[in-house]
Amino acid sequence: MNREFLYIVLTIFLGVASIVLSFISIHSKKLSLAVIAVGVVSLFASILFLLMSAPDVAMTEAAIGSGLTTLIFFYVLNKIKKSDA
Amino acid sequence: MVTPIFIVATALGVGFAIGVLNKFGRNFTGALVLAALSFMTFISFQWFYALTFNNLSEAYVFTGGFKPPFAINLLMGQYESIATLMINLIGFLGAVYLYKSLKERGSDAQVVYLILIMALNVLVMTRDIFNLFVFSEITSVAIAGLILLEKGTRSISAGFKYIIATSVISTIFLIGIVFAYFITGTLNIDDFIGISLSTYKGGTIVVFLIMISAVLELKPFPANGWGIDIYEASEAGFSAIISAATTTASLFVLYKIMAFAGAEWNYYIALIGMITFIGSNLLGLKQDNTRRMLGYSSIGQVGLLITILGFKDILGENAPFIFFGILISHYFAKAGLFWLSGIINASNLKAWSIIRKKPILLFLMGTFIFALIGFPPFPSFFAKWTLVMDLVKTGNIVWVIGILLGSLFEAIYLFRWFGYAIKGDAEKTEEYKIEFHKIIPVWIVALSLYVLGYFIAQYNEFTSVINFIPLAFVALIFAIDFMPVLIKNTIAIIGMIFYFYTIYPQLDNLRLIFEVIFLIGGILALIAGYLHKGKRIGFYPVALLMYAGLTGILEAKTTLEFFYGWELMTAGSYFLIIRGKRSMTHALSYMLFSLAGAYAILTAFGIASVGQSTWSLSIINNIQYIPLWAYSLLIIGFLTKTASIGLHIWLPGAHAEAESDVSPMVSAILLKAGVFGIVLTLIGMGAENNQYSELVYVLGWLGAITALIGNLAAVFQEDAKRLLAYSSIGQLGYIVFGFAMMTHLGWLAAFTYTINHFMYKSILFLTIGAVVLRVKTHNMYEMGGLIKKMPFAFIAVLISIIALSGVPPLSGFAGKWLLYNAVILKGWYLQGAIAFFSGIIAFLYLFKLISSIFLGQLKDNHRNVKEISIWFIIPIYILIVGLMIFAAKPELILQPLGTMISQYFPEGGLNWNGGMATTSIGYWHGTHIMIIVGIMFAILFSWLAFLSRKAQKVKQFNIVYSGERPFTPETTHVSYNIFAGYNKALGFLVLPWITDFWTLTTNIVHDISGFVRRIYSGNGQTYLTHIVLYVVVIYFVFFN
Amino acid sequence: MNIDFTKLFFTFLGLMIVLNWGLLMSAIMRKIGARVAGRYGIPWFQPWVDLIKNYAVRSQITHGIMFYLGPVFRLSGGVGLFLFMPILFGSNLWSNFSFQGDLILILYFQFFGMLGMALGAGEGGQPHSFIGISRGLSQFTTIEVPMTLAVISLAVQYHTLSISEIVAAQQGGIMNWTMFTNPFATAAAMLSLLGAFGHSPFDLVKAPNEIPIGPPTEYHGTFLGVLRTNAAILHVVETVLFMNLFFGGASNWFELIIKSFLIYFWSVFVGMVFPRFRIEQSVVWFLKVPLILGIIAILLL
Amino acid sequence: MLKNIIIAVILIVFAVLFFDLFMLYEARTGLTGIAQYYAQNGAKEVGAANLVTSIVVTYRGFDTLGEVTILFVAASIISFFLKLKENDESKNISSKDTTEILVTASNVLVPVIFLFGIYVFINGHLTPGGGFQGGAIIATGVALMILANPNIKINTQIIHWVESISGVGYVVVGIFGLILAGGFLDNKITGLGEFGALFSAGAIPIIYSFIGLKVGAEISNILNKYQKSQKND
Amino acid sequence: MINTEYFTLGHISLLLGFILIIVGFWGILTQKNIVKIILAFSIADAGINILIVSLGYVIGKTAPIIDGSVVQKAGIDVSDSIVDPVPQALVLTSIVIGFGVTALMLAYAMKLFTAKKTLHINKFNDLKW
Repeated sequence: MNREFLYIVLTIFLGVASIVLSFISIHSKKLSLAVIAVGVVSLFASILFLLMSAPDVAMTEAAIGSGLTTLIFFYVLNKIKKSDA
Repeated sequence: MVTPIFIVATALGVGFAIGVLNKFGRNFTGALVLAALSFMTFISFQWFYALTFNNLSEAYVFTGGFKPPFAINLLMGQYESIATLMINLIGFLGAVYLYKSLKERGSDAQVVYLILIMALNVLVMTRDIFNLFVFSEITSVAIAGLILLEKGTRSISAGFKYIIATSVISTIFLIGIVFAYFITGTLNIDDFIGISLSTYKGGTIVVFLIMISAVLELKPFPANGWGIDIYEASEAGFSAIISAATTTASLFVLYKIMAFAGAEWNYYIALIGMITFIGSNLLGLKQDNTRRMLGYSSIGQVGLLITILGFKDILGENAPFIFFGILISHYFAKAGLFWLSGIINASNLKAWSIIRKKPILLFLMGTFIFALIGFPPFPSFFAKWTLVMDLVKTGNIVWVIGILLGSLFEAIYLFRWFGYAIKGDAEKTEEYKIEFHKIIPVWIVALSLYVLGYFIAQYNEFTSVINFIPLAFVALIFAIDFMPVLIKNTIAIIGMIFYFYTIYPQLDNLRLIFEVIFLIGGILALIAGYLHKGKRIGFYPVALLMYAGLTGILEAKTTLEFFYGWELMTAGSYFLIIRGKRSMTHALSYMLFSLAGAYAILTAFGIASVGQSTWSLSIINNIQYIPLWAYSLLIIGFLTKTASIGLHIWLPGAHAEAESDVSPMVSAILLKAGVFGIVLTLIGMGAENNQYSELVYVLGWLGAITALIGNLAAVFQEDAKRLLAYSSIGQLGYIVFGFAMMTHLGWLAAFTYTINHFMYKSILFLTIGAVVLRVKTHNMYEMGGLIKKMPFAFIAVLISIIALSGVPPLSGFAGKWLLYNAVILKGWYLQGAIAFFSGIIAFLYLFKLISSIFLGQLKDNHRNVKEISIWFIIPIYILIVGLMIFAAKPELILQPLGTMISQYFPEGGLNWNGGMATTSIGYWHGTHIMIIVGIMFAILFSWLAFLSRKAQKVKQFNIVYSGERPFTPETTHVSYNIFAGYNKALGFLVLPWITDFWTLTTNIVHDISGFVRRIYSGNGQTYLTHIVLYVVVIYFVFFN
Repeated sequence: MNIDFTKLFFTFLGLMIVLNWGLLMSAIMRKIGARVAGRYGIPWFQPWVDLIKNYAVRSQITHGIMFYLGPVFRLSGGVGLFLFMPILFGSNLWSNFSFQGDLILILYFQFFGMLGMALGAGEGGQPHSFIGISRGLSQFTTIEVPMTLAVISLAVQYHTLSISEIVAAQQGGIMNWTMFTNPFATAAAMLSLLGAFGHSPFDLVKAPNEIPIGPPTEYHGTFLGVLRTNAAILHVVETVLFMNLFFGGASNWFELIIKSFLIYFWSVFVGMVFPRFRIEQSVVWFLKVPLILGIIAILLL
Repeated sequence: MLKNIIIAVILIVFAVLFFDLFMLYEARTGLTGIAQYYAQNGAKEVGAANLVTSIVVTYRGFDTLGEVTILFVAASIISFFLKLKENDESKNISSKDTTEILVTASNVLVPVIFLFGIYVFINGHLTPGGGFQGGAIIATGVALMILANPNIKINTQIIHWVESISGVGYVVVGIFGLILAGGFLDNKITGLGEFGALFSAGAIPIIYSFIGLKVGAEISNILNKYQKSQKND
Repeated sequence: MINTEYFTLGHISLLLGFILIIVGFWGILTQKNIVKIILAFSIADAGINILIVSLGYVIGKTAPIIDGSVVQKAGIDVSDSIVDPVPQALVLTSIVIGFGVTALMLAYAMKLFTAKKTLHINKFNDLKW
């Protein structure tokens, strides 16, 4: 129960942080900030997966969701920025 | 048997391998893709054949080596085999069509295409809901990619809208799936069916989520802006794939989901489909972009199919037939149309007139459009028939009305488009070339439609009775269409004579009368066709198609055969009418009124079949369910063909603009089909002891008013053929009036009118048509004095107008005399007086016709015209002989007619005493009157001739008044607006308020369409909002 | 049909009587008209003089065969009406060929002459003929409507379309005349008769007081003679028709002459009182008063 | 602004729908349905310690095939979508030189990352991770390579070969399953082997290797295209 | 006090999943920048993944891996000790699919940008009505 309670507290923390981050991502003017925020949300999600005994999912989410996806976003941002310049 | 998993394995194996094989060049990979697709087609065909003809039972395919639900399994059953065959076949044909586009984009595009087709197959076959999700994602991604086969920004933005929309939908779908797993512990569809998911706790909402996303994938109106865009923006060949293959797969998905959704969904599914069908087709009305219009049409058709799915329990064992009948027609036809749109490459509907340069393309286009609307002999005809019959039988008439309304909307824009193609102004002379690999698939789908139409007619006993001999003859004539007129005309005439000879012993007297009018009249009208030089491409097949339909109506033993013939006749006559010079809009309105009428008839047949065990045409004699409505619908349906007032606006233009020898076909002959229908209906209503006296009373008034307005409108025409056309309306009014009286004499009068009208209107249209060919104008005030140049034509017109006006001693008087006796005996005095009044009005236009054309001063530019062509004179004078025989010996025709009518009205006939006919109030001796008048006329003529034997013949300009003849424009000619005073007095009666009414109706519908389609703002985000809103609305509708 | 020469003779005789009575009647009417207008007027034999003069004109022209046939049609119409009309009640010899057709035949046979005349005049190529015809036809259509209503009313009242039987039904006293048994029908028909005769106010067709326009404009000489012959016959036959239908018919020539004169006088009388209508006015007028009377006649059945 | 309010209203209503779903949930205390079956028989039937792997590769192997296909399709589309003009290859990316640290780190790290990726998918049936994770890790290595040296010419041909061969291999193994064992993608074409050993669980290591290579190649492909698109101005 | 019945890890993460989906949808429907819309899709994706995993969570159970040290031989029934492996398998698929779709959307975004030099979604309405 203790471990469970700890997990719950951690989850609430991660959850609140995720929600805040996702709002930041949606409403921020700066695109790169928004992308990073989403990447962090994804990372938090993968931590959450670990808490929920899903190591496979956690690995995948970390590698693909928060890693590669963010990378591609940056490619696009980079491209846009270059065109703007 | 090759297991269906090889469909997947082949596609993926080839697809993955192409990554290395692409160094052999794009032609190699292209060929590989084609080979893979043909192998996939082969697999599904093999299953289809085995399941359908060898009674093989359905087969499950297990993956992973475990039984479901623990592993994913696929099912190859009867329906799956059909669906996958359809998908793979169109995939193959589409790959052929898209060969160059795909090649240009490289092996990647070829692979994506192949995988798309594979994924659609899996969508059909899989029995695992999450697997369904995975492969629908593949489909979405592949489609989003292949939209880019078309270059330009439009396709990119369409693709983006598509992918974000499908992502939202799949999000909802995924939520539904995981919750389904959560509450049931399984992902297998068969398990869901077994445990009836919707009865689980929380099952309804889970089913809702899954269902709504399956529905959204089908692009329901109005949450479908993203779906329409891809039709418009992608390469035509790919739009064809979306419309044909993707649709098939998505519908199948819906079908699978409905299996476990529970019956309470059926109604909502049907409703969603119906809204989509009507809404989409309504919006199609305003389109002038071809692809987008086809997109609306596709979505509309899908809506109809969704409705059918919703009704699958109600339709019972006929449901698969209906569903696949409509689906297959849509599938082939829409693919063909999209492909054509890629070949023609005219984005605006009006620009489609360039298709005329290649008439064979026009044939293909016509095939597809007629198949879409549901004309025979295409599968959709039988499917729609069965659908309407079954829906009516199960008491869902409201739905039938919705279906028919939507179909009508669809017909409006499709036929408008077709009209532009046939008759639009060809201002652009842009060249286009037909690539071989593009036209081959179009041909294949077009021919498949015909072949399927033939086979599907053999589907069960009630459809297999259809007589295909006339159609085969039409096909023959079509095949020899490259030959000169001389040969085709002769073959056509011989064929019709022969057919008449074989068919007439089988017909009863009633039908024999009409058969004579249809076929003998047709032959006479065809004789005039010898005038034409060259090939006259396209005329003979359609003319014979109309005759095939007409004779089909007469031979019909069942309601289905009747309707089959009716639709053939409509199709043939539509083509005949649109051949005229400025016939585009008239042909369209003809088609629409005909279709609306046909739908009314269809519904009525449906109502009639309620509670009957047979399809025999005699069921209309004993309608058990809401008979008054059924009879009213039948009569309205037939009145569209007889062009009764209110439903007549198509006629004047259609008849006036038709070719010279076509006008008699569509006027003197075609209109009689409506008359035949009315006769059948009235017989059905029970002739002698008719319980629907209100209905026939209304019909009587309608006939009388039609006669009045038709004749009055004819008076004010300046166009000779238009005048005759209005005159036909009036004459048909008499006929309807006569039949409506429901007495022996009334019917006798009506039949007399029918026969007479056939004769004199044929003569008039042939003669005036021939004159028009000579003088090159329809306007009467531009003619005059032609009596000197065309005495034969003048005599023909003189005799027929005397007959038409009913002046004794010619045959028209017989009709009048019978009609007034009937009116007085029936007691319809006021209607009778109106009919009489219109009869006198006929003098005005008849005088105008003959005097403006033949009398008065000859025009300068007509100094050198010749007598009308001998090929017109022959049929005209044959008809005149007939007319004179009728006049001199009326009993020859009236007595057999009386005998026939006695079957229905034993009482109140004519008494014959030699040539003297008597009723209880009047008497008439046609022969004697003829003799007396003839002798008297001869005496007086010789007397005058004797007195003025030395009379000197002078030119017409040598008149007492002056030799002065100032140059004047034609509109100051005395024949122009000759009845101006009359117009001032009574013209208000013929103000075009009926036309205005229909125009207003059309405008309102179009305005609604224009208004509603503004929801498609083009903004992808708005479309997403529509989707979410749609989900929310359906949620609340469904759960409250 | 067995040719009954006695009957043929009587028919011809009747035709001659009718022709002469028609000529005389028109002379009388013109005389009366002149006196009312304060003029002296023509001598009573003037119509005969005109007729002989017309027939005797030597130089004649024609515009073509239909031009020729026009008057023939016209006269055939008049004579035909006479042939199909029973002239005297109760007399087989004076009933002409009325047993070959009934009232509807009569109604429709009126058109025979009109149509032919219209065509003949049309071929004359004279614009004024055209105008006259168009006016005549326009007016004629509406004249016939109240007439038809009246006829239907009669046919229903007497349950026959045979003129002889209608006359027979009116025998036995003046109160049996249709005029009293069916006054609305009579009124409607009598009003339409005004138009049929084409006297003022319905004489725009021929417009006789101005330059000679109207259907016969181009006709002269023999042709005009034929037309005038027809006019004389037609006037009498039409009055006889009305006499038969509404005023009890006639059983002898004297009665016929009195009754037809009175009926004819009615139209002349109205003509002297009212000015001429334009064509649309007359069309509308006929569709108002007489039509309403006719409808009442039918509704009262 | 009005539009946003409307959207907010719609989403609030949508949230009501979600709330209904939420109320369906009750905390689970055990396995039900097919999960229970897998838990009971998965090890025995498939021979893999990692149950997720046995589900992904065998029980729901067909899904996984589809999943690989999606990546493949996406990569293909992106590759013909972001296609360069052919003669544009020579043009260098005008980006700043990358730091020395990054270059060195990449030189050291990339082989390690690759090895780790391979380890992850080969051991997919025993430990957490598998083809997707391994593939993603390999792709990360590729990404690192690209980042370290933006002008590096990744040998696309190799990527294509790897992708193709692993893809075809995957399908072929699947067909072997159909022929030799119980169905398409059945892993029991070889013996199940000793439970818990590296070479156990039938064809799972083989399949997962193919998947890993394929996913790695596909993702690398996508990244490569994006990288190339940077210079396509 | 908090009702413990609703205060489990599963409930909370499920709620989080739903909230993230709604937030994602909010972004999808209101943001005008196409990259932002795609980001919002990523958020919604993350939400769904969390949601799926939490549906498979069983309180206090371990990952669905049969540990060689604990379990000596194959064929043992571990249904009492692990969380549900099926949602995890599904989520793997979902993540990969999400990645593919996101990559494709971003490719679209780049193309759209090159076409019109803007990423404002309202500018891409050349197909309408």
